[in-house]
Amino acid sequence: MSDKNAALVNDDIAEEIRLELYRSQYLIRVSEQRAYDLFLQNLVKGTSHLSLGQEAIAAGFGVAMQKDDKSFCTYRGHAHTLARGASVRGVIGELMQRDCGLMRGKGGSMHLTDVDNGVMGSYAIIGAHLPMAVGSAWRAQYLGQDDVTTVFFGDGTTNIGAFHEALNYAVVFKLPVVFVCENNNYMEYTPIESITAVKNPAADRASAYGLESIIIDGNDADIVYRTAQDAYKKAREGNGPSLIECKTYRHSGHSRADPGSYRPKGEVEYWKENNDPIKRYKERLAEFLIDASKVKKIESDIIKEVDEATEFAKKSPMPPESILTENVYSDGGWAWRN
Amino acid sequence: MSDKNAALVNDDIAEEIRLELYRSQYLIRVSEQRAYDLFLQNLVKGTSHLSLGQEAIAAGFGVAMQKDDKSFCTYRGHAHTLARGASVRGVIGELMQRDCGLMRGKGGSMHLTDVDNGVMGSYAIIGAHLPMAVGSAWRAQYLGQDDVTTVFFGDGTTNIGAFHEALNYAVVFKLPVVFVCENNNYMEYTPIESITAVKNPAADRASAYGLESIIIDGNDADIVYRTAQDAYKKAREGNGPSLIECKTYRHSGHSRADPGSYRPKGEVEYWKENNDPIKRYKERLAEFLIDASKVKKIESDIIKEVDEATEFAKKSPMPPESILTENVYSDGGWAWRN
Amino acid sequence: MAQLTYREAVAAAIAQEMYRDETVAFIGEDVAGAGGVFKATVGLLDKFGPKRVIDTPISEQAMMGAAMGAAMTGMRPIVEIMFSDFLAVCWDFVANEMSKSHYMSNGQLKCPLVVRTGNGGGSRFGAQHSQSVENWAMAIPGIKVVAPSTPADVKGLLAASIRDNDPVLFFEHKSLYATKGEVPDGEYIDTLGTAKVVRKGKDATILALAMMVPRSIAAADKLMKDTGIDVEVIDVRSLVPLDMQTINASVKKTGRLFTVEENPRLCGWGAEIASIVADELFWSLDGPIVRITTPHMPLPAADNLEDITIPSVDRIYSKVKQVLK
Amino acid sequence: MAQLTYREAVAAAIAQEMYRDETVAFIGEDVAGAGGVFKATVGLLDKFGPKRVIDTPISEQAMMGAAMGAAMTGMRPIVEIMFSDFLAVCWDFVANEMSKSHYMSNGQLKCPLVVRTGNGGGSRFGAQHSQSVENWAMAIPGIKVVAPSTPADVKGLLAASIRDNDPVLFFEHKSLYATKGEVPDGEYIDTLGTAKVVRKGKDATILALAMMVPRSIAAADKLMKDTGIDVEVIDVRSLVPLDMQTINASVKKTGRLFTVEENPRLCGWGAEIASIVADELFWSLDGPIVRITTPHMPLPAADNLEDITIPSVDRIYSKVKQVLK
Ligand SMILES: Cc1ncc(C[n+]2csc(CCOP(=O)(O)OP(=O)(O)O)c2C)c(N)n1
Ligand SMILES: Cc1ncc(C[n+]2csc(CCOP(=O)(O)OP(=O)(O)O)c2C)c(N)n1
Ligand SMILES: [Mg+2]
Ligand SMILES: [Mg+2]
Repeated sequence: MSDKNAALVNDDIAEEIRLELYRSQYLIRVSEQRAYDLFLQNLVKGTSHLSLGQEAIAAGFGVAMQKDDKSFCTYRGHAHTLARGASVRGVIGELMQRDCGLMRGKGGSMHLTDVDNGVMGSYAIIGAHLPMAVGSAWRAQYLGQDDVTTVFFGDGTTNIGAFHEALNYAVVFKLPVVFVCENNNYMEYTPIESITAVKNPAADRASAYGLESIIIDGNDADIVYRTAQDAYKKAREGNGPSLIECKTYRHSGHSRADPGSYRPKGEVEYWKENNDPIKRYKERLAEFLIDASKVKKIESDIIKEVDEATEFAKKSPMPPESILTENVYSDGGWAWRN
Repeated sequence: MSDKNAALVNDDIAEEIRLELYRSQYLIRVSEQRAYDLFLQNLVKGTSHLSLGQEAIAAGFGVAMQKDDKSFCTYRGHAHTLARGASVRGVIGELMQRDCGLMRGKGGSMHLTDVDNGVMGSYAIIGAHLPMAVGSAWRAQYLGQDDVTTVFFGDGTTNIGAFHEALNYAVVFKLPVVFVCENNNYMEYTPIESITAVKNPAADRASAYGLESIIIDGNDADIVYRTAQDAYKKAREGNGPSLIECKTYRHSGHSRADPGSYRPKGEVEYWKENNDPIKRYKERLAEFLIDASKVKKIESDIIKEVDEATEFAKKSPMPPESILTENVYSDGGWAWRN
Repeated sequence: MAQLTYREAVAAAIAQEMYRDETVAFIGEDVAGAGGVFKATVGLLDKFGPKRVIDTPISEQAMMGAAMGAAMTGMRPIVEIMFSDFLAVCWDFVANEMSKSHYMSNGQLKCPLVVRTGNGGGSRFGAQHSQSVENWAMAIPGIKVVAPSTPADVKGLLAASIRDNDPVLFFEHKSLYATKGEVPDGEYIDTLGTAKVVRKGKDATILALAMMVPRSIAAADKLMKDTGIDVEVIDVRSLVPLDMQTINASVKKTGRLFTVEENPRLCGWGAEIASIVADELFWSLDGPIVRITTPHMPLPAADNLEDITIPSVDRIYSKVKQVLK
Repeated sequence: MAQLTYREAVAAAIAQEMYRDETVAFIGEDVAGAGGVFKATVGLLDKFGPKRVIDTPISEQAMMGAAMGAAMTGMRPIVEIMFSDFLAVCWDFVANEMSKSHYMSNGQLKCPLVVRTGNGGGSRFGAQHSQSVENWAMAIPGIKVVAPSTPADVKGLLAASIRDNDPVLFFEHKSLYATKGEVPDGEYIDTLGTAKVVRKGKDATILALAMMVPRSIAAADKLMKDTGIDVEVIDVRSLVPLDMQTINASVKKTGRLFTVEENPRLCGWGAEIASIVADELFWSLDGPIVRITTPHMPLPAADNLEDITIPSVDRIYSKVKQVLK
């Protein structure tokens, strides 16, 4: 943090960080909207789960991470993958299941992986990646490496057994892992409060693992960023895991197939109007008197980048049949017999 | 509760209930000691997990239950099965895998089942029976039956995913089920505090399900009985589940194979000397001026019953080969093809 | 007879049984208010109310255990596991609990319940949402395993599964939900453990299940048209109980057997049946039994790759033609 | 060469690899302080300390996930699942995660880890602690599956599994832990995917795994002595990769094949191999392939019942004799 910015009006976030938080959110927003458009053109096959409305969380944590930190995502993981610096071509290409995709179309939209950028995969069976993140953190502790592992998951995920096992295990061994619950109020189509014993599905359970109960406004990128920094500091200092519940809302349906009609009338509109993380953050930038032309430039650069990536992906061929049988086993092939 | 006893010195437990609590504890003690002797004679095959030292819990809940209540046990379930009124012959016979056993030797010591007495099975994969108990309670609620389901499990079981899922589910649907954690300080050979994020593995997690945190002295049958009554009343009145952590200690090893040498020197002796539930309860009976001859009679009747059951089981043949293939499917047979 | 889709037949069977028997109740994730992610249970909540049609948390172990505990004590629950891949998170309840409690208790406990689940590929959902895992289930003694291919079979076999006194794993194929077919009106119950000859033929027998059935019929029709090879196609329908009489009778007649399996190759149901037929009809076979399967690998997401991974009409056609040349 | 028990060979292999490679660490329930419930890892805590030999909570999903996450990021963890029956509570990690992440990520992620587990019957532990589930594992693409029958194979194959870059499920047979055998001194590594002819013969081939190997050898010796029938016995050792060359070469020579499987009958590894051999050696077989298996049922607890359920020396002997009469 630069001295200049530390002194800023009751605030300690540097301008360049602020711009980076905006850039990241805006990139996610434009990419997800593009993904949505590509569905409509039937260019995204299979399913797809967007983070529209939840951008501040991926961005806040992403910006707070160090390059060598690790992250584990869900099927709703485009945002977190982009936030780590994955190429837009790679992400959009994978959604379109093209050869230029991050996994050359073999994984698809639910399994985005970009190991070079610390994205250790996206997982589509609820809960499974929480223990994996615990394992990554164990490795850091064991090998004396100072990276921290972050795992993102939804409110609905707090009711599955693996959540409980992962939290307990992480605390018992004091591992450098940060559990981030994105509470968007819905588990698919079912309101989370109707199937959860407590009001705050993650935070109200923190005490069951001896952890502090942390609830934040997940639509304020500054708050997310600061909270992330605190958790990473704690983890890097050897003080173990954190569990953070971020309140947010998704603008689109649960997945491609979902029009979202189970939501009360006006709910989506309310959130879009009054609590859109991007709108809010753009106002924040103005409040801190950040040069509007810088913001404009970020936006136009991103639109250009996403446009270019889209065109590139559209021209990219489908994956060649030759890769079908590659990488079943680590020898590169698929032979199970001689 | 009789009026006479309700008036007794600051206490509300009737003499006949007290005697029943003693009888049940004593029956478990003698039967488990007998099981141990039968191991040594190599007449109990396979494995076996004794409840020596933990008798007050099975007895306290067992006496508080109604005849049509249901219970689900673990592999350490001889005590809970006897406490529901299962025949001693049936239990000892099953440990010896004889034809007179509760399941004619097909299940063995870890799976005692006595549906006629409400014992809906004993389960040996940690945690699995908690959701089953939830299901039994759902059935009571659904069909408008007023029985309550009790599920017994150990401290170690609180760290497995099924525990978490079962508790949340039971609370969400407000089901008449009572979760009883017998905290005997050890998960097999590992001290529970070394692998658990909180001090009281069940009670410190109650709040994660919006439940009251309840910890009791599990070696005081009166306290267990009273707590059970409260929980059953709550459940029967439609006010949902309870989670009760009973502090206790097992005198023997974890299982047949275990000499228990991982325990600090003197620990077992300490508990046997100073906190044996049977000793304590016998003193309690004296304190309440209950006729010693009645107690003597209970003891001698039980010894006789267990002796007879042992002799009966010893003479019982091994199960006939003809039953091997019975009851794989509900048509009574094992045919998977025509 | 009404024309119903495969997905409508699911709801029809459940409704038929819920009207008949008040101990039947249905639980699952997003199954009530939303009618299921595959819309196979739309309308049930309206018909039977929230007491009998219940949205659950994401807690597959709790759901399976709840179904089991209820079944043991007097209900006939149906539980939906949204994608069959998720059976892995509650496999203990299938492999160790509901399949064994009847036996371990020497018949004291019964588990009359149905686990419905969306199975199979073709939707470009990738490796964790596309598997065919009916062979996992077949390997577990004590359960029954059913996988229908038509709307009529869905209705009749699902009704029979609900009435059955054993736990039944009922595999619905995701890629068949939109298909249509005639379904008998009124109360309709089929019989578990019966295979069906769905195309008569004399030169070879094809065994298929679920989505592989229409593909095998199409391949057989094309073989007839192009080459005159006349293939009998059997829809196995139920892996446990297994109708070996129908299968053996056909192979005895044709002398040649092909299995068409969507599961990855190793330890598929086709291996089991091939090992039985190769033993019992050793002297009747005119050539080796040929298994046409998904290779032993995870499923890729990309459509062009998925299409060459799962047995297609073309692959079935070409393989049979090449073998019987 | 030293005489070691099967259980000592487990500890020896782990120690050998932990000395060599500091990224190898070992987790499990009661494995450190107590040396495991089967005492197969006694001494490791003393040798390598609590950082590398770790007692875990009863959290099989967390353990498997932890192993996987560590493996992906640079370690070579070994995780013990106490009884193989308990794989069902963490099956998702086997079936959907560690087996697929390499493929789904197009090779970006690797999971070099070993899951050791106590498998098999004979201990009168009943239906939930006695199963042979190697066939569950064989049905999952993307993992390797090993099941040794001798102390030497335990050491060599476990070391090879730890060095392997794929996830390996390593099935140790509970009833073999106390058996003794010669084990090569010093560093010893065997090769996955290699079957072994453990008894030469010319009249028929028996394939066996784990506890079924000594039983098959004993049956073969008795057959030779009583009847002059000369049976070749092959210890399959590794189901994935599968050494079909050794198997096919033997069957080509003998013309007859028996499989001896401890898993319940349906979809066992024997069905898979039988389906391969019946296809590839159709014209070399002199008679049907015979599978000798545990029937398709849960295991009973009583010793007299368990003994007639799992294939015994007598049953193998009688069946082979009757078939080859
Ligand atoms: C074990 C398992 N059960 C069910 C599903 C189906 N499913 C996919 S996403 C989802 C809802 C998850 O809700 P939440 O955790 O709140 O995440 P969100 O989608 O809201 O980001 C469900 C039930 C699954 N993928 N895995
Ligand atoms: C899923 C599973 N993991 C491990 C085991 C092995 N095991 C049997 S008993 C036990 C310890 C259980 O401890 P606790 O819950 O405290 O019960 P206690 O034996 O003390 O009564 C373990 C780990 C098992 N049976 N199931
Ligand atoms: Mg959500
Ligand atoms: Mg304990």
